[in-house]
Parts: sequence; C-alpha cells; structure tokens
Amino acid sequence: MVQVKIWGSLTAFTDDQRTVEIEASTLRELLSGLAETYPGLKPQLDRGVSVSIDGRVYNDSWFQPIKPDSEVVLLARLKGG
Amino acid sequence: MSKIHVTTSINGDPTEYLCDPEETLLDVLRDRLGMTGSKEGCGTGDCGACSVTMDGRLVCSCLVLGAEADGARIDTIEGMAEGDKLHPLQRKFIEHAALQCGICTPGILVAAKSLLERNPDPTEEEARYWLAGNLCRCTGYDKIIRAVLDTAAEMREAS
Amino acid sequence: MALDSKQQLDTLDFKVVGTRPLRPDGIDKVTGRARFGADITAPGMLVGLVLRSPHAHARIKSIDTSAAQAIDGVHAVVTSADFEKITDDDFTADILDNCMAGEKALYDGHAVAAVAASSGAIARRALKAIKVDYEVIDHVTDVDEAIKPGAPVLHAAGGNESVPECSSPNIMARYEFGHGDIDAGLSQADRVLERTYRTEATHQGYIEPHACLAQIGQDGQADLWCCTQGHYMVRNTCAAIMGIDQGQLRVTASEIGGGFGGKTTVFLEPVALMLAKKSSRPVKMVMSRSEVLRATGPTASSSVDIRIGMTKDGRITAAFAELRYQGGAYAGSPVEFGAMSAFAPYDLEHVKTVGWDIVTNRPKQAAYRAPGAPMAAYAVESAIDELAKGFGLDPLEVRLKNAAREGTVASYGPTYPAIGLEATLRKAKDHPHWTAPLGENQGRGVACGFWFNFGGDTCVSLNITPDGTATVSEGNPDIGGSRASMSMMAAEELGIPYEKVRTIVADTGSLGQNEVTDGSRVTFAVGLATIEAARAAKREMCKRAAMTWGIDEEAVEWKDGAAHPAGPNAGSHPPLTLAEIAATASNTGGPIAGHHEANPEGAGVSFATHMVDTEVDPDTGAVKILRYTVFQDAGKAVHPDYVEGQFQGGAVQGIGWALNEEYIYGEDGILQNAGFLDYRIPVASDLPMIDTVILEIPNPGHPYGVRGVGETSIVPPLAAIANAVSEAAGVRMTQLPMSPPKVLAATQAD
Amino acid sequence: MRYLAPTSLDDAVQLLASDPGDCRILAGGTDLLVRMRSGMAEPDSILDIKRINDLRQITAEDGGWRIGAAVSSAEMNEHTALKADWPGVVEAGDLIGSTQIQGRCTLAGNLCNASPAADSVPAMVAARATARIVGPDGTRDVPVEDVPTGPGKTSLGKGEFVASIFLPAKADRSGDAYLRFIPRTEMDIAVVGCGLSLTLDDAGICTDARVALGAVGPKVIVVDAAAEALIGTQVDDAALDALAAACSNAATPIADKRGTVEFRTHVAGVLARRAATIAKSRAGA
Repeated sequence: MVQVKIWGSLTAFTDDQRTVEIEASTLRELLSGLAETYPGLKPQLDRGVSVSIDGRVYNDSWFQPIKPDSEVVLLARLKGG
Repeated sequence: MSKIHVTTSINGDPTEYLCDPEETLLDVLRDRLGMTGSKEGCGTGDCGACSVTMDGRLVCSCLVLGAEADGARIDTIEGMAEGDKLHPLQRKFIEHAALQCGICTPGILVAAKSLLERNPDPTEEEARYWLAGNLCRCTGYDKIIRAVLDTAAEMREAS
Repeated sequence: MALDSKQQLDTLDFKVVGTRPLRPDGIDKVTGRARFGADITAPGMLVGLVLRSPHAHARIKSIDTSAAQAIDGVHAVVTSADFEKITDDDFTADILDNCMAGEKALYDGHAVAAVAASSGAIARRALKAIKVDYEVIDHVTDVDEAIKPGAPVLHAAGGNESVPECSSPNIMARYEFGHGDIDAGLSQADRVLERTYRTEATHQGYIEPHACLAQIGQDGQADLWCCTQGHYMVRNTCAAIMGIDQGQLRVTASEIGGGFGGKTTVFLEPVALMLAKKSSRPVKMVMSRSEVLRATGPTASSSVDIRIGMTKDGRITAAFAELRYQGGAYAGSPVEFGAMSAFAPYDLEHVKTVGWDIVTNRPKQAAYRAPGAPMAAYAVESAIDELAKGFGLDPLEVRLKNAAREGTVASYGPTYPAIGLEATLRKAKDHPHWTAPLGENQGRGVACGFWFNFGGDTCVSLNITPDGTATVSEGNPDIGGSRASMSMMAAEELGIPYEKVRTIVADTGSLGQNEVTDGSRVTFAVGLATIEAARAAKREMCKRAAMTWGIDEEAVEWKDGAAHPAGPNAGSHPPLTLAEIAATASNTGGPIAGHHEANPEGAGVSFATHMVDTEVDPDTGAVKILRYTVFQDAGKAVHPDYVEGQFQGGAVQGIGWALNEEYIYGEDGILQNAGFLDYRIPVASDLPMIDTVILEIPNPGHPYGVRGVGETSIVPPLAAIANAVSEAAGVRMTQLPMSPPKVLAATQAD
Repeated sequence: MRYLAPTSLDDAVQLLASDPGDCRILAGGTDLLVRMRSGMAEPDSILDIKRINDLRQITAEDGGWRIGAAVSSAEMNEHTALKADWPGVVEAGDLIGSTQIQGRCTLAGNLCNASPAADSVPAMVAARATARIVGPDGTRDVPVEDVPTGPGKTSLGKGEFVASIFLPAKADRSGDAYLRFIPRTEMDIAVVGCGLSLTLDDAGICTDARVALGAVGPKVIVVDAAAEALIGTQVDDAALDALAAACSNAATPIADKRGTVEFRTHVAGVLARRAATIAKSRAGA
C-alpha cells in the first residue's frame, strides 16, 4: 500500500482524510486506484493532476514506479508561462 | 479612391510606389515593398518598433503617411549593414546578447544609430532617454544599453 | 542516488556549455530579415478582421451579416454559428467560446464575428456593416465584488465539485493546501499580522501582436503560420475546433516576438482557418495593440488575506493565506499555483492556503510567467517583511531562519530534495548591495520567490551531414536564445565546435508532439532530449567505427569528437573523427542520425532572492528604482548571457507590475487603457542596470544539472519593491500598482 | 480620402476654404494619424502643410521668435538662440512623446489638438505666445490660450488654421520653465503640467509673472492669483508656498485613468513651486 497525501479541498471526497492508502506500484495504478476508491475525486483526476513521488514531479508517466515507502503527494496540475 | 504616386529613396535605392492617401509609411514598407524589418507593435507611436529615419530624422513610420515620403530619403533597418559588413551596433547587439525575442531590435538599432550620429559619446542616462520610445519587454534594457555604450566607445576609438 | 549524480555533475568538465557564443539567429534579427508572425504572406491572401463586443456583458440576440457579405471584396463572414459545438471537452469549448462568442459576449472586446476581405479597408467597412442585436446585462469586473450576493452571474452552471454549496456562482473552483494547525501555531506567536493585499491585472506586454496566416484546401489539408509559444498546441486545439485530423493541419511557428505565457493558447487561429475554409483563400489576421490588450489573456487580478504569526526572534509559528483570483470570463485563474507557491520558500509547521477561482467580465486570463505565484509572493513577502521590521530584525536573517531546506516538507506537500533558496539568501547577505548606504527618502527591500518547473512531451531529431556537421530539429519556438543553447549542448555532447551545429524549429509535420514553450521547460527538457539524441548518434557512430575497424562495438568509446578504440581487446587504431565517420556513412550503413522522444519528468524547483533600492518623492509619490540585484539558482547556466537576460527581463516585468502597470476598467466595464500610452510598461529611462548573480546548484534530474530559469525571476520583484517603497515612504503599501497617486495618498494619510 | 500638399500658404488657405468635406491639417501627424487609425477621425481630405517653406522656419521677429506651424519640437530643440530665450517652451516641446514623436510634433499641432494635457500649451501661455491664424477672411493673431476652448475643441473658424506661433521678446532678467508630472520618466501624457515665466528687477524682486496649468481643467488655466503671489516678492519660500496654494486652488481636475482629483490638485502646487525655482534661476537670480 502506498500512502498518498492529497490536498485539502479534496478531503471532501475522501471522508476527510488527508492521507489515503492505495494499492499501487506505478503512477497509473495509483491514479486508477484513487478514482476507484474515491469516485468523488474523478472529476479532478480527469481535469488533470501532477504527482510528486519522492520529491520529483510527474504529470503523465503511467509506468513511473512507486515504492511502498515512497512519499507520494497529489498536486494541482502544473502549467507555466 | 485614387492612389498617389510617390517617388522616394529607400536606403539609397530610388523607389517608386503607389499608395492610398491614408496608408502609412510603415504599411507601404511592409505590405507594398516587402520590407518587413520595420515592425508594428502598436500603430500609435508608443513602442518605436517601426522606427526609420526620414531625411536623417528619427520617426515612427506608423505616424508618417506613405504620401509624405515623396522626395524624401528613408532609411530602414534593411539598409543598416553595408553589404555583408554589419554596422557596429548590429555586431555589438549580438555580442552583448542585447536581444531575446528580437521584435524590438530593428527599431532600437535604427534609433540607437540616430543617437550615435548626433551624440558619439552619450552618457547612460542620455542613451536611456533617447531610447525611451523603444519598448523592449524581454531584456529589461540592461544589455541593450551596454551594447549601445560599448558601440559608441568602439566607434570613437575607430574614428 | 541524488548525491552520486550531484557529485558527478560537480565534476563535469564542460567545453561549450557555460561559454557565451553568438546566437545563431542573431544576424537575421539585427538586419530585419527574421520573419515574425505578421511578416508571413501568401499569394492571393485576404485580410481577416474581428468584430468585437463594445459591451462588458451582453446576450447576443442575433447577428445580421447580410450587408457585410454583400460588399464587393468581402469573401467570408464568420460567427459562432459556423463552428460545431464542443460538448465533450469543457477546456476546448471555453477556448472556442473565447475565440468567437456564443450566446453571450462576456467582456469588452470579446470576438463576435469576423470577416475576410480583399483589403483592410474593405474588411473594416464590412465590420461596420454587421448588425449585432445585443441585450446588455449587468457586469462585474472586480474580484471581490464578483462573489458578493446579487453580483451579475457569468455562467449559470457555477463552479465545479470543489466549490461548497451555496457559494457564489462566479466561484469556479476552490483549492486548499497545507498542514498543521493554524490556530495552535498562531497562539505561539508574539505577534500575528493580518492584512489584505490587492494586485491589479497586468498583461505580458509582448511587443509583437498576435498574427497568423491560414489556408485550407478542399481536401481538408490545412496550413497555418503563426507566432506562438507552441505550434503543436495550436495544431491540436485548432484541429479539435475545426473537426479535422491533427495530421492534416501543419502548423509552422514563425519567429516569436515575446510571449511570457500569453501565447500559450489560441485567439485568432481557429477564426482564420474558418475564414480560409469559407473563402477558399489564404487569410491573414494581425491584431492591433488595442485588440491585444482588450481580448488576449492578461493575468489575474488578486485579493489576498494573510495571517502570519511570528515570535520576536523571527520564527514564523503559523501562516495562512486566502487567495481570490479573477481569471476573466472563464474558469481557470492560476489561483492553485498561488496557493501552492505562497509559502513554498519556508519551513513551516503550521501552514494553510485557500484559493478561490473567480470569474468576472474580463478577458480570459492566460499564463504569465510563473502564473499565479507573483501575487501570492507579494502578499506573503510583504507580511514577513513587516513582521521582521516590526521586531527590529534583519529581514534577510528572518528569511534564513525560516528558509526551506533539503528535507523540509513544502507547504504544498512534498519533501524537498536539495534546493537553492538558502544559497541565494546567503549570497544576498554577502553582496555589497546589502550594506550600501541609503539616502533620504530611500528604502531597500528584499523578497524571495519560488516556482515549479516541468518537462513535458519533447522530440528532438539530430542528423549528421555527409560533411560532418550536425543539424538539430526541435519543436519549441525559440523565444529567447534556445537555439543557441541546443546547439551548445549538441556540440558539447558530440565534441565538435558550436559553429558546426545548426538548430532549427521544425513544423508540426516534422516531429512528434511537443509541449508548449512554457514552465521554463525548454532548456531543461529540450536540452535533455538534444543530449540524448546526440548520444544516440554517437552510439551509431561508434558502431560504424567498430565495423570499420572490425572490432566489437563495446570496444569503442567517443571522446573529443571522435571514436577511439578502448579496452584491452580493441587493438590499435587511429581515432575516427565525426567528419571521417560521416564521410563514409553511405558505405557503413547509410545516413547517421540520433533522435529522442520522451516526456522528461523530474524538473527541479527554483528559488530566487531579489534586492532593490527605491527612492520616493514625498511631494508627488513618484518612485524611482535606484539599484536592483537578482540572486537565482540556475542549476547550470548553459549560456550565461541568456540566463542573465531571463533574470533581468523578469525583474523588469515585475517592476512594471509593482509600479505602473494595471488594467483599468470604467464603471461601464470598458477597458480604459487599451494601448501602450496608458498601459505603462517600463521604458529604458525608468530603470537602472539590473545586476545578476547566477548560482549553480546542479539539478540531479538533468544530465548537465540544468534548471529552468525563465519564470522564477518575476516572482520576488512585486514584494521586494513594495518592501523598499514602504520603507522609503514610511508607510506600508498593500495595493499594487504603487502608482504615484496611491503612494502620495498613503503617505498623506499616514 | 484626398491627400493635398500645397507649397504656398495662399494655396493652402484656398484649398482648405474650398474643401467641401472634412479636411484636416497635417503638420507632424502624431495626433491625427493616431485618431485616424482608431477610427475617431475619418477625414475626407488631409492637407499637409509641411511642403510650405515659410511654415518650416524659425525666424527672428521684433526681438522674439516666429515658429512656423510645421516646425518640429526637435528642430526647436536644435535652435540654440530660441532655446536660450525660451528654454521652458522648448523643453515642453521636447517632452512630448518619444524622440521619434519629437521629430514630427509641432507647437501648432499640440495647440490645435486641444488636449487639456498638451505639454507645450501651458509653456506657451506662460510665455504670452500668440497664434497667427490664417483663413479665407484674412489673418489674425490671438493669444494661444484663446485657441483651445475645451477637450478637442478650438475657436478656429471654418477654413482657418494656425500658421505660426509667435514667442515675444524675452525681457531682461526673465526666465521660463515648464514641468509636468507623469508616472513614468517618459512617454506618458501629463497628469499635471505647469508653465511659468517670471521677470526680476535688479534687486531680485519679481516684477512680472505668468503661470499656466495643464491637465487640471477642460483647457489650459491661467492662474492670475499665482502670478500675484510671486510679484513683489523675492520668490522666496513664503512666496512659493503662496504660489503652490494658488495653483492647487485654481485646479479643477477630473479623476481618470491618469490621476485622481486630490493628486492632481496637490501636484499642481508642487510643480508650480519647482517650476518657479527653475525660472528664477534662469532669470539670473
């Protein structure tokens, strides 16, 4: 299980939990696991998120490995100027 | 609406064109003569990207009618280098990285050349005020001013 | 792992990277030869112009284009009725509605129709002949007014699922970040500062107005030339709007005359394509400056409430920010980035930010250099400065005391790897600027800033020519010298001189998908792809050398621009240079190339500290910038001149934002200053030289340690200048811009 | 649209008088072309006066200077003797727009454009300049302050235009100055402008003064009370305080995108004080 930290306004869809546990070994499994376990997150996941895995930010890479002890943080999807 | 026949000199080349009475010199240069080195950033004389000289006087070509060029001598960025020899300002702008996107560069070079013709030894403040009508959004002007002052020094040494 | 790669980076011995060669597009740009958006022409092209709403908010009851169409020389008229409705993609649907208003005109300048005619004069006449029946409705342009009960509503559907029920329908989204317990933290403070800060909307102010040329054949094959930060984005968006295959639309990026985020979306391009389709002629469209200001994408205006607690020795005990950003008439203000970045420079036990995305009757905002971060940093850094000075503490020391470091849990969630904030603060403290004497009515300000960087889809193709030079094709418009940087990295990797590499920006038919030039990503991501493409070419060249020598590929290594035999079984062969291998390529298997397609992730975050001295004229409130120094971590400065240029340009855009730039709307909701005369960007005489100090703390996520540098430099200036002006004027300034009337009023009220 | 470029003043008068439609005078064009581009002006004809040689001259006349309506600010700035006599007027012209604009813009054009914020107008008014107006009914000279009547409006009759500006002979021990306030250092329209001239006697007592304010009313304001505050004084701090108060008092500004009522009112006094200090030093005090 991976501990996923989510941002505050998403806790409305995770029973007020700031950290949720998802069975995942890749980014893809993480995102689909989140959507399955907490369907309320799906609209935001569909609009896009970035994910910080051990301090590095990933936007798209489905097969990015996640270790059980990885620090995983959901971020608003980054864009720039 | 009848067109006006204009006989002029552009960068030393005898040039004739027909233009509408309300057409600006900038439009003539860009759309009729294919000289797109002069840029339109505002069309109201506020940005200087269209700078040319007319009888040696620095002007915004967006605020000159094409018809007014009759009998005048117009000099544009396209005439700044002599053949394959860049004007010292052009060379120094590249050396000092005084351009990023480059859209303001032609106007600034024309304006800076006009400055150095009148004042071969400008202070930083004089250069900044002379070029105040040439907007640059990329560089913060630092490297532009350095390039102008360095060119002035080099040209003084050479003369 | 990180440490190993850091050590490797520290020992890299560069030959080309870090030098300052001349940029390859320099001569074109100093001679007027470079072709920008409005410089492109096609035989038989028509002039396209847009009719824009004169109302801030109006229902479009009907549009009668018959009189316009009847004018000789008018070849096409387009309204929203010509476009298929987009029902499955809100993001693109909003872009289309912004390009051509559907049911309502949502802001002054919103496009409602367009014409293509044989001349500009005829097109202007045609615009006047279009009759639009508007039902004018109440409007709102202020961010705080927009969420009051009874405010005019832009979109009846309201916001998304993140918005609490019963909120204003003008709230599109809510974001919350942070950790800890704010109230508990505040209770430990010796002083809690509560203030509201406001910033006005500003425009990127690129000097080149948007321009494009479109043509489309009866067979559906289309070509588009335009000035953009991302021609692949233009292709994909236009293809979706026009209902054509992406592969059928080839987009070529012209030289780009500035963007700063403002050219990361489309405004004219779909309209030009539709006009071209209806007229079967090429159509060129060029915006006027007033159209650029009224109807492209300025940044958000903001209203930010801050609550920060500090102990008298300068420790921040808790920090809270509530940020309200209006992003114009559609969802999507960058408030989430404001909320994520606001406290990112600090190591805080109790921190919370709440962001509200609000719509108003203004043009749809577009990204502007570190979108959303400068306004948040302005509020936070102003408050920290006021607290520090209130306790008589050194504002740099206070920042050092609270600075985020490796291992700090960032306010937006993750734990930081090695970061460069502390280094910029120490450099600032040791710099002579910090201790230089100040005169009467003068003040000094400092502030920190943070920005994310990212990678994104990237393709690079590198080809070795038969005579032994290299060409690099990349898919990102060169907005400030990136072709030079790519050539440098390719030359570094191949071991050949910089002059032997030429980099071009390829059209959408030549490479795979490329993310927009944004997120400070190009030197990082395209640079990484260029290095990998060069490495692939080197591997191929080593293979060719091995074949030539009749030895194993593994027994060949690439060094100083040549293949060398290496290892115990390689035997003795004179090295084969790149040129020698290229010369025999036809004999050894054909042309040699390397390419790399990837979505490089793992860009490092970036920090900066800015320091500025200002003088305030106590009689008029006029502010003069006396001295300015930027301290920023670049990871590795590939071409230091252009790194400095990014620092300087960002700082000066920040100076404009802080002092005189603002969108001014009248009571009627009409933009009052849609021109460079009254939208006052800094001119040369407003400024001193902008000094820069480049720090190089390598980014372990990049082979050369490169970090993005383009955006961070606009984050600290707003607060740094506000802190300096507040000190000089003797009164705390909490609203931007600090235009003379505001400064004078503040000093006189004090 | 027609473009007319007569080479004599008589031809110009005749062409303008006989033009059936909206015919605009083109001098520097720095206002007219901007208006045309924005659609605010759609003239039927444009009459370019720059090919009339007389109107391109700066000539000495009765101890003063006659400045043709087609003389640019840059040309005035390069005229040493004119600049020595009326530095305030020349500097005012030199503040209009950029270097590029100054190569084209004219005093007459700045006057006839009738913007309340015109930089050169308060300076000309302070210098007691007159405008020579030509038209189908002959020639008349009027004080420049009587030419603009309100924003964009002038007292010029049908077929009339300004052919030249006359700056009178400079009195001994006199000096003039023009200052304006803008948010940036260049390129802006005046938020407040103040033109001021004064004359001192041998003892340094002010014997004559004239003060004019721009951008704080619908047209240039001549502030007699401000002049009176200086006359009879050594232009000392007390006199400057009274001057500043009189100017702030006379200002009747509006609030707009360029400044508030309070700001303009206050700064009118600040600029008057600073302009008086410069004029005083130019007068030889």
